[in-house]
Amino acid sequence: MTTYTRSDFQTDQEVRWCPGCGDYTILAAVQQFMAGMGVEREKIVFISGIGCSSRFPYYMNTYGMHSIHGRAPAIASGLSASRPDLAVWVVTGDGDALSIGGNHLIHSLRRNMNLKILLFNNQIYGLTKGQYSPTSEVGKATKSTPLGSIDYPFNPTSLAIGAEATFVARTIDMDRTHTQGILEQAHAHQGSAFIEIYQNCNVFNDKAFVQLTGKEERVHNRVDLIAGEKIIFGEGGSKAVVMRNGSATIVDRNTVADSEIMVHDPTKADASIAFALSRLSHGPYGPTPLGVFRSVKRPTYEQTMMRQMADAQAKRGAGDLAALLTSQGSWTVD
Amino acid sequence: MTTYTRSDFQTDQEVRWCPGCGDYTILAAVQQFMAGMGVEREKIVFISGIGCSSRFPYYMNTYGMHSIHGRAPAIASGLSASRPDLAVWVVTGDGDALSIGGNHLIHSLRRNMNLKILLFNNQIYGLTKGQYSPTSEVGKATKSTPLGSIDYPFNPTSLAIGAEATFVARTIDMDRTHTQGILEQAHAHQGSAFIEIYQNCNVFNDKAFVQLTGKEERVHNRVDLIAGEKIIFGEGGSKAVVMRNGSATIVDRNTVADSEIMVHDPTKADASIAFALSRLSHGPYGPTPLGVFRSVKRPTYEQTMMRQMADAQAKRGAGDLAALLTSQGSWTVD
Amino acid sequence: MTEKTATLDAPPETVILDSVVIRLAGDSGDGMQLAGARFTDASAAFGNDLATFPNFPAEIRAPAGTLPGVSSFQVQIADFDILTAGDEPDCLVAMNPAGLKANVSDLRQGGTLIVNHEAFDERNLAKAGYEVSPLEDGSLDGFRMIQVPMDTLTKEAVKETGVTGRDVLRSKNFVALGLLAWMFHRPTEPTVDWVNAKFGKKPEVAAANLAAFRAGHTFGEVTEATRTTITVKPAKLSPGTYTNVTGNTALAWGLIAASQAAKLPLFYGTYPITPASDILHELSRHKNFGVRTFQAEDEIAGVGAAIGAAFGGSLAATGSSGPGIALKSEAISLAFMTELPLIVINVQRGGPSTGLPTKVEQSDLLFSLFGRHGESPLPVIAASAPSDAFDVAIEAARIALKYMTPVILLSDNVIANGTEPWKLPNVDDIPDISVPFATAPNAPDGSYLPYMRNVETFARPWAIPGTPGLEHRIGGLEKEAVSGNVSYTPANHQLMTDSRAWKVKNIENDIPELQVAGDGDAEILVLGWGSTAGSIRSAADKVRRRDLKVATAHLRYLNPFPANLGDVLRRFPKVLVPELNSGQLRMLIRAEFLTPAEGLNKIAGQPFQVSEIEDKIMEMLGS
Amino acid sequence: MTEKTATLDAPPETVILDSVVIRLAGDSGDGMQLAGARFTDASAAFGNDLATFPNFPAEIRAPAGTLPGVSSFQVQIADFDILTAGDEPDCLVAMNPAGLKANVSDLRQGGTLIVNHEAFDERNLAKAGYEVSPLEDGSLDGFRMIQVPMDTLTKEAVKETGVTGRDVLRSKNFVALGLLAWMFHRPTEPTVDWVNAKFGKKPEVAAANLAAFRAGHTFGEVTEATRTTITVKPAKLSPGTYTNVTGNTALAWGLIAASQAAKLPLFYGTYPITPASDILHELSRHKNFGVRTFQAEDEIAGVGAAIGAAFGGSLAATGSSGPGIALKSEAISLAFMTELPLIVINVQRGGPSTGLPTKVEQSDLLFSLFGRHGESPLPVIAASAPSDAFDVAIEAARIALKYMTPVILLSDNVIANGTEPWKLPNVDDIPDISVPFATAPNAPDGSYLPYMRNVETFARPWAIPGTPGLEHRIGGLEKEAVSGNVSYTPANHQLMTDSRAWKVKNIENDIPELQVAGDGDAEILVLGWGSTAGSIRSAADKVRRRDLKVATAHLRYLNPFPANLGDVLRRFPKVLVPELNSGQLRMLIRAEFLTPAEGLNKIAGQPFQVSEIEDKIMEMLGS
Ligand SMILES: Cc1ncc(C[n+]2csc(CCOP(=O)(O)OP(=O)(O)O)c2C)c(N)n1
Ligand SMILES: Cc1ncc(C[n+]2csc(CCOP(=O)(O)OP(=O)(O)O)c2C)c(N)n1
Ligand code: SF4
Ligand code: SF4
Ligand SMILES: [Mg+2]
Ligand SMILES: [Mg+2]
Repeated sequence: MTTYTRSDFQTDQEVRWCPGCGDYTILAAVQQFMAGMGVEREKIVFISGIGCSSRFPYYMNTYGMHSIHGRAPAIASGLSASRPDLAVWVVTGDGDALSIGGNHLIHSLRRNMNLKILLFNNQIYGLTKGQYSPTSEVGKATKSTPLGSIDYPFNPTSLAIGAEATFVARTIDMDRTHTQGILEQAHAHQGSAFIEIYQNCNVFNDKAFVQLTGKEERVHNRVDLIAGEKIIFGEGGSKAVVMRNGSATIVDRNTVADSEIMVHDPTKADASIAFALSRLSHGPYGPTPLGVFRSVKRPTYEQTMMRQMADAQAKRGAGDLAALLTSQGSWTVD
Repeated sequence: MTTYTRSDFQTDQEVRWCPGCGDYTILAAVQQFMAGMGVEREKIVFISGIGCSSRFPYYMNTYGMHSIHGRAPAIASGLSASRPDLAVWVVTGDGDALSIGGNHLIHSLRRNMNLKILLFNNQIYGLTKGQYSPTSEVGKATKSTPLGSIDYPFNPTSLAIGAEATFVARTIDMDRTHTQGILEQAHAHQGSAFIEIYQNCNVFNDKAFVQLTGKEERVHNRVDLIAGEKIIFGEGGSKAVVMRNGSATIVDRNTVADSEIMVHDPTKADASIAFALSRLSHGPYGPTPLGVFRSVKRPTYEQTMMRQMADAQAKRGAGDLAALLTSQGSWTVD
Repeated sequence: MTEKTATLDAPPETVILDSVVIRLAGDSGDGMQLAGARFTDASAAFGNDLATFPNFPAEIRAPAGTLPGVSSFQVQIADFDILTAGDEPDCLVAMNPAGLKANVSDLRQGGTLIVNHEAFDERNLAKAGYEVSPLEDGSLDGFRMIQVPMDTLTKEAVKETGVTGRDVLRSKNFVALGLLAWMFHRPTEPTVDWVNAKFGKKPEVAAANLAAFRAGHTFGEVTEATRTTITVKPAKLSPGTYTNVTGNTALAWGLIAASQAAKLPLFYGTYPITPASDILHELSRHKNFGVRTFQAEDEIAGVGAAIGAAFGGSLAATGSSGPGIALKSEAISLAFMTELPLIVINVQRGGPSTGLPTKVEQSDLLFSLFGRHGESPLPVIAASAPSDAFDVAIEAARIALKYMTPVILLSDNVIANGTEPWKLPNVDDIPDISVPFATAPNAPDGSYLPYMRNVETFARPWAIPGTPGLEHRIGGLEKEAVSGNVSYTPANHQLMTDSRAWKVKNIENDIPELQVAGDGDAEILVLGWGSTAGSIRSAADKVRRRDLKVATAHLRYLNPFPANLGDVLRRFPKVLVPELNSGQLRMLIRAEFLTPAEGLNKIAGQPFQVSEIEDKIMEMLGS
Repeated sequence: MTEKTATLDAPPETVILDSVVIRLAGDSGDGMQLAGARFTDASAAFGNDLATFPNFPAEIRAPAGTLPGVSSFQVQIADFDILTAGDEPDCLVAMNPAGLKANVSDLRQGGTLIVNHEAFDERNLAKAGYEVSPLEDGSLDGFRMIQVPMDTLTKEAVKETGVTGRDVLRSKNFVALGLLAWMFHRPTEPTVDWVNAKFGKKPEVAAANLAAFRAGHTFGEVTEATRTTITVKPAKLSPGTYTNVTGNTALAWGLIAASQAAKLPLFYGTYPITPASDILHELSRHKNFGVRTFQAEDEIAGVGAAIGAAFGGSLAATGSSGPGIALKSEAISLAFMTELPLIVINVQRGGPSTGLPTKVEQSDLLFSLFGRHGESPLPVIAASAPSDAFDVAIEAARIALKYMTPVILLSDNVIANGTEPWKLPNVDDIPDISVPFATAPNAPDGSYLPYMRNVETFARPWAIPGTPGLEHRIGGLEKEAVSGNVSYTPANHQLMTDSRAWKVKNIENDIPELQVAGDGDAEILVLGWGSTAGSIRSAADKVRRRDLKVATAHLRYLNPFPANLGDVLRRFPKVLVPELNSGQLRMLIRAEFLTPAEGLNKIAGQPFQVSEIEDKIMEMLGS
């Protein structure tokens, strides 16, 4: 196995994002992570759609395709199904993945395709210069909604869980260490890994995530989900999450017994718990969880397909074309 | 208001479903319900996609469109947004709504378009003669999966809840009374109502719902969700549903205190509870809830749009074309 | 077979014909397709040449007994080389009033009409829209009618087999089949063998079907009206092994053969749609050939997955029909821009919109050529008959791989579901169409240039993930020549546009010249493409039999055209282009060669009758 | 303005020209589009005729200072009726090395070059790929160079305004604008007024911009090199009220006007895409006109929603560019089959695939005509200039409503973002295009027949939900004539196919004849469509100024063609068709009229230079 440094994953293409864009930090985190991922560079493929975020493959010195708007999960599915030896990563935006590409996303999740899906959520269409997206908050004034958006937004983690995803996580551009930790777990996961990455678009939607990045704000709002640990946050750990009547509920820590506080376990088979956690916030407003919501085992599409092919070969032998042509009966003319 | 009977909603078109198809019963239930719905026939529109189920509009003596595969929610959204005075109903199948049309479905739900969406789930592609669908169980042998399907299926109610639906219910073709009750609640609901209707395709997927329709089986497996009532089912009410650590859990009723048994409340703001109930089964296997999972209030897309239009008119007056043309500045040549 | 007749008083009379057209018509539930297929197989085994035309009811289940529910199957058997399933049936089997009503107008005057008169009850007559029974009002007097009590015969026959209730009458089609076997001297073994093999696991069903078959046969033997039988001698087919194949099956097999010839695994990304679904069904059965089928969430994902597989080094294909191909348009454009090999199969059906899903049309030719935004010329090739779909699939793969381009392969509903005897190729003769992957850097500085074209074919190299040192990125934005980097430079865009166009146009030098059949000095050339081949050839043959001259040529390659097409067109004073569309090929040759071609156009969901083309030729010949 | 110069020693020299072409080029962040638009407005107010051509960097943000990040704006001002933004600039403003490098090759020999020399530091030079500064290596000797210390001037100027830090240099473009105002005698009031209005809520920004503007102006006054100024007299425009409008805005307004003229609410269902998004942006601002905009989840939903709205009785439109139109294809076919009125706007950009999103191309013409499966002819009309988009939008609506059909409206990137002075129509003169809804049964038996066609137009009636007694169902399956029930009958399919085709073809009788401009007895006709109108007319004018004869004609209607097109073509021995594609219109007229037309084709993402067309005409004239 070749040893890599981050620069092995950089390309000669000038990075074309606005100065200050959150995409830069994510790129750095991914490159850094890949250097230590333990997969040969030529075995890695990045497939993206269209959007600022989707320029990503051009900057990764791996195989890559900057495809068309919304279709990256479909293209990646075909690649991964036919080449299960590869590490296939998808980079997409909130418009690309959730608007035009929503269907491909949810289907790749339910199939448990072995794709690592990085959704750069900046709550805006960056590339087309600032229309609202399916994650923009109600009332948002944008180029296409001068009087404010009237669409209720998706909660991407809820949607993914509702679509039978086996791995669902959230991280944020500004915290590279956190991002790398999540990437690592996603890579280790067998099957689709859905990662929502909050990403600041400083040109069209600046400070959208300030509640999680602002020095003051983040203390109160960042809820770290850490497997095996109690879900506690806030100044001096003053807040806690408990499960009450099926709702994940925020309480003052000192109002509940320690044993009542939820211990985070993303591996629970029942998706209800991860779903409940995903409802703690609807967008980056108020206390908002970061980390892995759900991580469960289910056979991947690729594995099952390979097994079926192996079974077929075992039972019927390698395909014999001449035999196939006469398999529906034949007759001979002399 | 005209008074109607069921036959007022029948058309002169011969109904073209296979004898014994579950679609017949659903048609009868809908016609019966509409006769008493209290909406003038000409104000009702049925929009469908393509599939056996999507023939539905031809048999309803209302306005209707048998459109193209998967697009009914989109077409209906445009109709309803531009004509909020109409009662717009969507009829779709598990392939139509969840395969090709999955994206339009989830977007119409999050927007809370005022559409009543009837998803005839027969867990198969009927019209194209029997390929597996996104609700077919893993391992199902069909024309396109001779060795068994390898796609993990959606749970349509989970998906809808994850997509921010405000009204989510499930019913079954064989129980017309139940179906009519659900239709009634859907009609009363402001906004999108998503109704999964288990529908038997006796030609390509017969007895798929036998656990809920078989005389023996249904006793054990049909879990009725009734608002305000404890969730109890099974022979002599021997089973109950309790909420434990965020999971809806089935227990022997005699092992729990009555107070522990979940009282069904579909109006809870937090979607987690409805989601947890949706996880009780993954398809019609074992104990499976029927009824309304979720029913909450949120402004509809149409209402907000109308308000914005009224506001704009109030502020700026009715549009003045001549003024518009000079609104970016003008000069005069004499 | 003849020994059976020995038990009867008078020996049956046998008429020998050179060809016969038979049509079976009944309810979709009556098993007409099955009966037709069995008759066909028996005829093939007997040695006739033949061609079939199944005509399904539209996608939707129609109520039993109604006109929209009618399903029919037509077969022509002949002792010579025939090309179509024939125009007018000589013999029509009508299982019920609706089947009769929908088909009797096609039966030739004096033809034989076999009816299950027991199905002509009031209810069925009403469903078919008959006020009085046509069996009684004299309207069928012009035909030789044979009334067969098929219900009774069936019930009697299956009594002892253990089949009961509703299932009893399911064997009715075998009564009809047995009768036909008698009337047309068909061997019975193929049917018996088939039934035993097919229903091996349900012996009572096998027994019932065979009993019904025998009952029909016996009915023929003992009935006066059918004492006169007809036979068609075996055709002088060229020696070899034959099978009977539908176009969809042949196409699927062609893809498998291409995958072997290309030494690449086959990936088929698709979404079910009539009439293309059977390609998926067939391919999904052959996982042991290394075939991967991916039933995607929609057509866009189907082609998207195929593009991903192509990027990964598979022989990738996607298939659909009109509405689905429309959805794939944007992604095909991506495959064109990224210059990846991809086979796009369009099994044409009646359009526009959902149209007539089970009917035939050739109306997607211009759509194949121009159905994408921007300048995106693609090779387009079309199958002309069921068995031809096998060869065309291999040819599509060859072009796609050699030129690194998507290729559009046109079939249609007649090819897809029609059958013909196919002389099997020797699989060892299928040429190697493999192309090498790039494995090493192609730039002096040791880097990899994904758009450094092959100087001869203009194909770019194909470096697949997993190859160390050739990591590169492709995409839908305009690419800089050679480097493949994104480029918006005006001159580069012009160069790349021209290069892509040249690459496709140049394929004309790598395909066979167009062959002219018939009279080289004729006044008129009939030019066709696709499934009309048989009708056109047959029509020309008929014209020639009148001692008139006519030439025909059939285009497999619609883009680019064969290099000699212009010359061929100029050799004939008149050019007729019969098409099942409004004149799409005609428009192309008018535009390219300024040839004042005339059209014969039909958009009725049905193939040409041979006579329609014949009449038009005669008209143009002024005869 | 002249009074200011009185303070200087020598009066400035003023050269009077009939036209001048000016281009501003800099980084995307440098505000070139804004400065260009202000210069344009001032020139319009001054009374010049003018035309503009903005050239954006591609969709992606490029790093500051690099070539891909260059944004430019070209304007031609003239004292006569001009039609294009001009070929070569007479004056180029380069804000940085990249802006210079990307544009200087276009500057005419001897032209004026204004550079912000302070931006020519090592870093910026390197980013632009210069090894030595072009300001020093003599490479710019052929131009009249004026070096302006824009950074310093800006910093000085805004010192007192309260703007600080990064924001200071944002006013740099106003320095350039001020200098140009001086050099070309532009009135200053329009700019001052605009700044005050625009930045009313940020007075410090307004003050900074005005200070910078004045600083640039003053620099011009006091600098020797700019003592010679240039003026272009007002043009003799026909009397009326004018505004300056982009094609996208004019199109949006045209839709609003059409909605008023049709007495129907406007519904626009769409998904953002360059360069069509601005139509959505503009329409979304006018809810008080009863306009509903629906930003859908994708293009399919956008057109789907529009179809739903059309069914409900709105004037429905959908808009996109190539990739999005491709996605809409299947649904457009549904609108065609259901015969609903729908306007489909395609603002063409460089293709294929994602292509060159901010560049121009006319490569979607054949795609518009044939980009759907099945036989589905649609009316296609194209705008020829920014202001023409207004009229074309109304015309598209008229045809869609009168004939109950989708209509494809073609615009392109040059029209969409280019501007020209537009003499405003009197809104009361816009004709009524309303059509009555069906309100009563149209069958003798009191039922409603949704496919009972109007005998003149072949339009079917439009009964909208809410109308009692007219309940009916439509859909994508083939429809029975008159009743609209599903039908698979062969004869009906032929009839309906023919009826749909006839309906569209018959529109030729309801549109103006094609007008020929120039010399009716010329040897050559130049035939165009779309945004090339200006270049073609200008080229023809130049040819005629050489005392040679040439005629031009420009097609607004691409399907059906004007009824006299064949006659027009036959009147000229030679026909030239210049297109920004590979010859798509040319192919159509060759096919339809067998006219051996020649093409002039450019696919470089850029509009024609007038000289390119002129040269080709000259070549064909043998001159
Ligand atoms: C078929 C198609 N439709 C629309 C577009 C225009 N488009 C490009 S990117 C984009 C949205 C980008 O938003 P997002 O995915 O959130 O990415 P971001 O730029 O914010 O990173 C749109 C609408 C396109 N390129 N192709
Ligand atoms: C664009 C397009 N793709 C595919 C089809 C073919 N098709 C028609 S219906 C259908 C699926 C039907 O399944 P479902 O929605 O579950 O309806 P059902 O027939 O089971 O009621 C398919 C694949 C089509 N008509 N159009
Ligand atoms: S527009 Fe926003 S998302 Fe796009 S590159 Fe700029 S800052 Fe980043
Ligand atoms: S195929 Fe199945 S779903 Fe379709 S009509 Fe027949 S029974 Fe009903
Ligand atoms: Mg975004
Ligand atoms: Mg179904």
